[in-house]
Amino acid sequence: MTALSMAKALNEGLRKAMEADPKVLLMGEDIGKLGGVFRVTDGLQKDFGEDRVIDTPLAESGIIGTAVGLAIRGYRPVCEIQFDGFVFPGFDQIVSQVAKMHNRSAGQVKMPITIRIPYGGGIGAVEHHSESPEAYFAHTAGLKVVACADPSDAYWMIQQAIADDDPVVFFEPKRRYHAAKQELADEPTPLYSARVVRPGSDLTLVAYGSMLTTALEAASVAAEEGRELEVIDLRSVSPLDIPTVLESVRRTGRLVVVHEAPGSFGAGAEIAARVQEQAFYSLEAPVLRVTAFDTPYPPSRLENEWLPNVDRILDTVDKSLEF
Amino acid sequence: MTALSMAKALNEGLRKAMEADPKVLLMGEDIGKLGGVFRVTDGLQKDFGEDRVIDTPLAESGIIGTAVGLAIRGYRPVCEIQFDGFVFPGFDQIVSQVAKMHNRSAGQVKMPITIRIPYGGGIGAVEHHSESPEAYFAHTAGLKVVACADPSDAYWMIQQAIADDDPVVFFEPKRRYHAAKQELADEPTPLYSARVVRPGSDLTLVAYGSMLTTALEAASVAAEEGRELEVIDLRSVSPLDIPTVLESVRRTGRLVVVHEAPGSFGAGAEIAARVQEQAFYSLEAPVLRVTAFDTPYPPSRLENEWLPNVDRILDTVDKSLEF
Amino acid sequence: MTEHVHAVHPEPDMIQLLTPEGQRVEHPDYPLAITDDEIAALYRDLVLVRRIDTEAIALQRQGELGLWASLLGQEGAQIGAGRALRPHDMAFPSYREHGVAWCRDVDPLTLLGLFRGTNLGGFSPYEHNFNNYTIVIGAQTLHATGYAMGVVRDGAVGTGDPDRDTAVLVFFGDGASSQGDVNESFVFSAAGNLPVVFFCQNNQWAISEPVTTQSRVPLYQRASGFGFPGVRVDGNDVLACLAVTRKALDDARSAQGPTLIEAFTYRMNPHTTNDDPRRYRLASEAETWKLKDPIERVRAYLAREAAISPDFFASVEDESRKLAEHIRSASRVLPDPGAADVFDNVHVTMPDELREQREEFADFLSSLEMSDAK
Amino acid sequence: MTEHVHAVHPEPDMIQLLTPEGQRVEHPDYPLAITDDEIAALYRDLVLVRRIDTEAIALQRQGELGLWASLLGQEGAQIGAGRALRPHDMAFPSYREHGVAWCRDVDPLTLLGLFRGTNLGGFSPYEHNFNNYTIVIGAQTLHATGYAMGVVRDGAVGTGDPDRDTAVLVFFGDGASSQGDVNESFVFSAAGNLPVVFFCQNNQWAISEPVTTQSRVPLYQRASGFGFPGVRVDGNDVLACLAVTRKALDDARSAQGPTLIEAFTYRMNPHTTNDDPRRYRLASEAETWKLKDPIERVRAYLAREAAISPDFFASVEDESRKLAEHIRSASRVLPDPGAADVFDNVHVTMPDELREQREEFADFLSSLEMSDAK
Ligand SMILES: Cc1ncc(C[n+]2csc(CCOP(=O)(O)OP(=O)(O)O)c2C)c(N)n1
Ligand SMILES: Cc1ncc(C[n+]2csc(CCOP(=O)(O)OP(=O)(O)O)c2C)c(N)n1
Ligand SMILES: [Mg+2]
Ligand SMILES: [Mg+2]
Repeated sequence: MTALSMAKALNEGLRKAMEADPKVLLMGEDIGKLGGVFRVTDGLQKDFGEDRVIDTPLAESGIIGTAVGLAIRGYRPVCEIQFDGFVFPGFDQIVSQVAKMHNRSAGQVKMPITIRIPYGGGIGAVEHHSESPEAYFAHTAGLKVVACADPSDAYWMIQQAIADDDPVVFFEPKRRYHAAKQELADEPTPLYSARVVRPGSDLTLVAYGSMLTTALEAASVAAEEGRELEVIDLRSVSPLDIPTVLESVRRTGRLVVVHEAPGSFGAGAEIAARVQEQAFYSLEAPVLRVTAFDTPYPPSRLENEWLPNVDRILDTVDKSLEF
Repeated sequence: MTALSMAKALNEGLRKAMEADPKVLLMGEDIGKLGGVFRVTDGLQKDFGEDRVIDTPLAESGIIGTAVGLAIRGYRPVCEIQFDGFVFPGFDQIVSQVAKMHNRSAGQVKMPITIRIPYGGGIGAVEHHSESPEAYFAHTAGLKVVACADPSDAYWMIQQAIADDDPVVFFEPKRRYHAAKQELADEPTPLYSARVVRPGSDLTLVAYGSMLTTALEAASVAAEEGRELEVIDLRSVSPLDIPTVLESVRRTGRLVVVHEAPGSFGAGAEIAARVQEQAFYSLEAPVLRVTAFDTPYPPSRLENEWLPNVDRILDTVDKSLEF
Repeated sequence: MTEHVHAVHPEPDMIQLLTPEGQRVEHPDYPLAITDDEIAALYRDLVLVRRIDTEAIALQRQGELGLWASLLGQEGAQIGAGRALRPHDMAFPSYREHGVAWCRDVDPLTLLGLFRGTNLGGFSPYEHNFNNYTIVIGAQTLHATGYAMGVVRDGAVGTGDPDRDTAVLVFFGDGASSQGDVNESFVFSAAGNLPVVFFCQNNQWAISEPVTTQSRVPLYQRASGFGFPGVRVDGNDVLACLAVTRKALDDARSAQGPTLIEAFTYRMNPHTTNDDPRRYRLASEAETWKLKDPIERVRAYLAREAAISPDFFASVEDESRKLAEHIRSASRVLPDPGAADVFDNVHVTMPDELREQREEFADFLSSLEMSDAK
Repeated sequence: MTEHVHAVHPEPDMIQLLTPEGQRVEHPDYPLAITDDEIAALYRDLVLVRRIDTEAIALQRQGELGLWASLLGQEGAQIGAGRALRPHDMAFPSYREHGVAWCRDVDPLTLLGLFRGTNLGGFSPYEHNFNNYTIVIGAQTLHATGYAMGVVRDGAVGTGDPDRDTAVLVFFGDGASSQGDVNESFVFSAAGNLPVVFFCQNNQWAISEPVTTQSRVPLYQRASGFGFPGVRVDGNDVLACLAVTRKALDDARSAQGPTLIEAFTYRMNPHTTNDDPRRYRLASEAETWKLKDPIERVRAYLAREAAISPDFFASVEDESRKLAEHIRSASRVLPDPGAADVFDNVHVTMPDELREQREEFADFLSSLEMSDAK
């Protein structure tokens, strides 16, 4: 089997999902002939037709709202939001309809909608093209929120998300789309489970999406200095697989959480809050977070410094170890 | 001086703000002749005219988006969102424009916009009328987020929010609008400071908005059982006055945070994360949270049980004290 | 029957087939072949849904419901539109369409749970092809549009097979016409030539705001700028609403695309039982509209011009009374929700962390019951 | 000058005052009194903004800019609209209005920061009454509408005083017409009879989507359903764009309310420098539009029919070259942002917690500099 980029792996995953179930539809802006601005849907309209790969009018509330109607009619829409910052015009339909319709109807209506969001920075883009809005969705009951971190997982996770009868907000780290290629695993990991990607005994490093690579890089550097960091790919932001994190923290006694979104009220806060509650006596240092700062995304010339990076992770790891 | 309800206190505060600055405008649905569905703007259109108290078309994105334009023109719009659940159609304008315009323009444009949101449950309402969406805004850099908890504070805080050159999302606990009356204090507390409302030595209880009353009730009951809870009214959710919380926690060693919003990825998580980081060795028990559950707001017949209440707070206090 | 038809037409741009005085008028574009028995059946619908409304208001006053959104004055629009539907058509209501629910055979009690606070809607849209109420203004117009996209993909328009071709009917108000979602639904429907009919009940008010706050031109005109037809119908004329909606649904089913119908009517009651309209409108306005009552004109027509059985009105009255009793007694025993109702339908597959919360909540509820029992 | 005017009019619903061949035509509703010198000045604008565009694309290729959104083909629309503004009018661009910025005397270098990634816009809208670029599609239409509400409240419309009466001009694309925000801005503007002019550059494409994905009827028709006039103008005809926008702005200033202008034009280049239009459109389309080039027709007119100085074209060419050099050299020295740029303008009053983060970041940046220096 050949190695694939994440963009290509997602493309293959979408293709598999469409082949498996004729009710699966893709909808979004520029996903047809163009194949999406990142080419994730490349060739799919050609192969599945304009009825199943739909270039919609330019309106995100319209995309999500019509997906809700399609779901009521029995379809499984996969909506592409072109860039993270453009999910907000569709926020109302996501929070008040997608997340709540199943519950409103006492379970009679299913919302098997997948909302794909290329997210995060590091690609030198202009404003609104580098956001990490996962916490908004994680704080919304009724939604599941996941992020893929490597091509193989991307391939499997997108299929699992589409097959899930619940709505899933699916974050794709856009700066990894065309980064390292990888062969696809034969089997998927369960969608809502975290996974230990690198074992270690000195400290637990939790990351997801784009930050997994950065966390692994930091762990390599730390290893050279004799520190064994255990790296966990969270994969699902909501629900949180806290048991896997706790199991690790009980061994290492230390936890650092890394994410691209600004820190305050971000996903890292929830992880810290749960872990300190459930592993109070195991912690030898407070849970620390390495995140972006509490500012709007900066001009791209500064993004590499502003985003969590290996240096800042290692600084924080030191802080934890020296606590 | 006579005692006022919170609704009336806000009404007086708005009046004062409009008298103080002719650039202050109110805009929203049904805020004119009707005086708002909660009568908070009662009589203001009559006194200040239709140009300053504007019944807008029924469109929240339109309300916030035009407020942005008015702010660019030098006005200070105060937008009323009729109910918490209806802020989401305006979410994009809040997150991508209100929060970011000052920064985008390198500080050249100010956004002195106040977004008033009657929030929270306990009033027997139907879906979308009892939400507590503060964490979404607190996680958005560029916004300040506050909640008033009693009439006097409401009176002062609304004036301070309007006078602030930064955008403020102002949460009003609607179930307290017509609850206990109170005389107005002579002086305001600084807008972004927490305040110790009831001193105590055994445990710190942090709450804001509607939950302050509930927390105080819990503290009274606990006192009967010989436990002295220190109750802090957070007042500002973002920025967080963590120093005041830390000062208390360093004395009591225990912290319980209470809010109406579902717990996961809520404001309590951030407080817990910061406190465990900054007062690690002072904590004798993990920071615990009493919040709503991670579900959509329930049918109102169950809201009193679903919402944090005195019983659940006391249970959690016990858990902390017995830890 | 044609002798009853007169050619008077008060407002040139508004379709009317039955005057407030109960006279049939003809409109060239909307011929309506209808028997007196069918008109009598519509009369029965009108009376019964008004009775449901009256009872619900009474229940609210007695504290049995938390809230009620009255349809008084809008019965003609809702019964006309609702009776134009075929069983396999799909309807998307907002929160005031109790009359449409009636036409879809939804038990009135089913509607009460939401207003009593025992559920959030809680019924299956598939059972009667009638979606749960939508409270966020305008959101349902996009759902209807998406549903219509599905209908097209299912090959269920323009086949000529009446059992297959399917239309979608969506309800919203004059206030809702200002929402982005409603206008986006126009965009999507026009661009996709979708089988959806937009039924706007312009009841002149959005809570306290008159329709002039939303628009300075008649709302039906909105459609043309999006590239599909709009029509204004006398919303207090059940026959006109029936004829106009029927034609629009026919067009939709036969792949002619969307139509916007503006039903010109009046909200006779407060916005909801919480509202106080004395603050913002004159009682005389309602007095004027009372003269255009949607039921009175049908009664007048039937009484004067139709060959119906002499005890018809009495039998409808009787049925209405029985319906009222049923609602009164049954509503009080609507089951209160329990922990299961709060947690079990958040997701299809419940995450473990939520399962733990569910147990916590169930324990808490039973601890309350225990202390109640003490 | 009237001898140059011919009565040919290719598309009945599109205002054109200068044919692609460079012939003046007259339109009864849009008389344009303009001298040849003024036309020559427009020519200069057109050439210079095209040159800015060309240079920016080159800078992007060289890695000096991260991205550029080209206005090629839309110069006529932008210069026509931009030159219709009076100094105290306010303009709200989207992200492609480099030509309008030029008319507002915004230094081209000011625009580059956003595309280079050194700032997010970073200029004062008050200096030239030109707002920062808005990237979220359609959002700026509401800002313009709100600004116009402020203008009305300031008593700055309909006074008859040309130095006081103020109009607002907002730019958006064909794709943007589908956004809820744009339609809500139509609602608010019509209901408030606001002094705002909506200038939609229909360049036929929203990235890869043809305008037919958004609408099946011409976009200018959208306005009528909201209750205000819409007009389609040849967007490659600078004279028509000038005349039509001037009239609309005049109407706005004199309290006649909003107008929607659809400038029918073509995006000759890829959507941005990131885009690959070969995937979705034929090169032949651009070839056809090339025949309607907005600059060529003005050049043809001036060369053939106007009394301009013989070295006019050469002097514009010279100016253009100098402008290009200025841009090339100055853009490379645009200052990189520092910690201050990231933190200092998040709020007017910086919270303490952010101040701490600012220090942390500044320390981090200087630690990098130190390690760079090693
Ligand atoms: C998005 C949103 N904003 C505000 C509200 C509050 N609200 C409920 S009904 C209503 C007025 C609706 O008027 P209209 O659309 O004319 O329908 P009607 O109630 O007259 O049937 C408002 C503002 C809401 N439900 N949803
Ligand atoms: C809300 C939002 N959704 C998506 C995008 C991504 N996007 C940028 S430009 C564009 C197409 C815009 O087309 P149009 O309005 O015709 O303007 P043009 O680029 O042709 O000038 C899209 C989809 C965006 N910027 N904002
Ligand atoms: Mg209405
Ligand atoms: Mg375009």
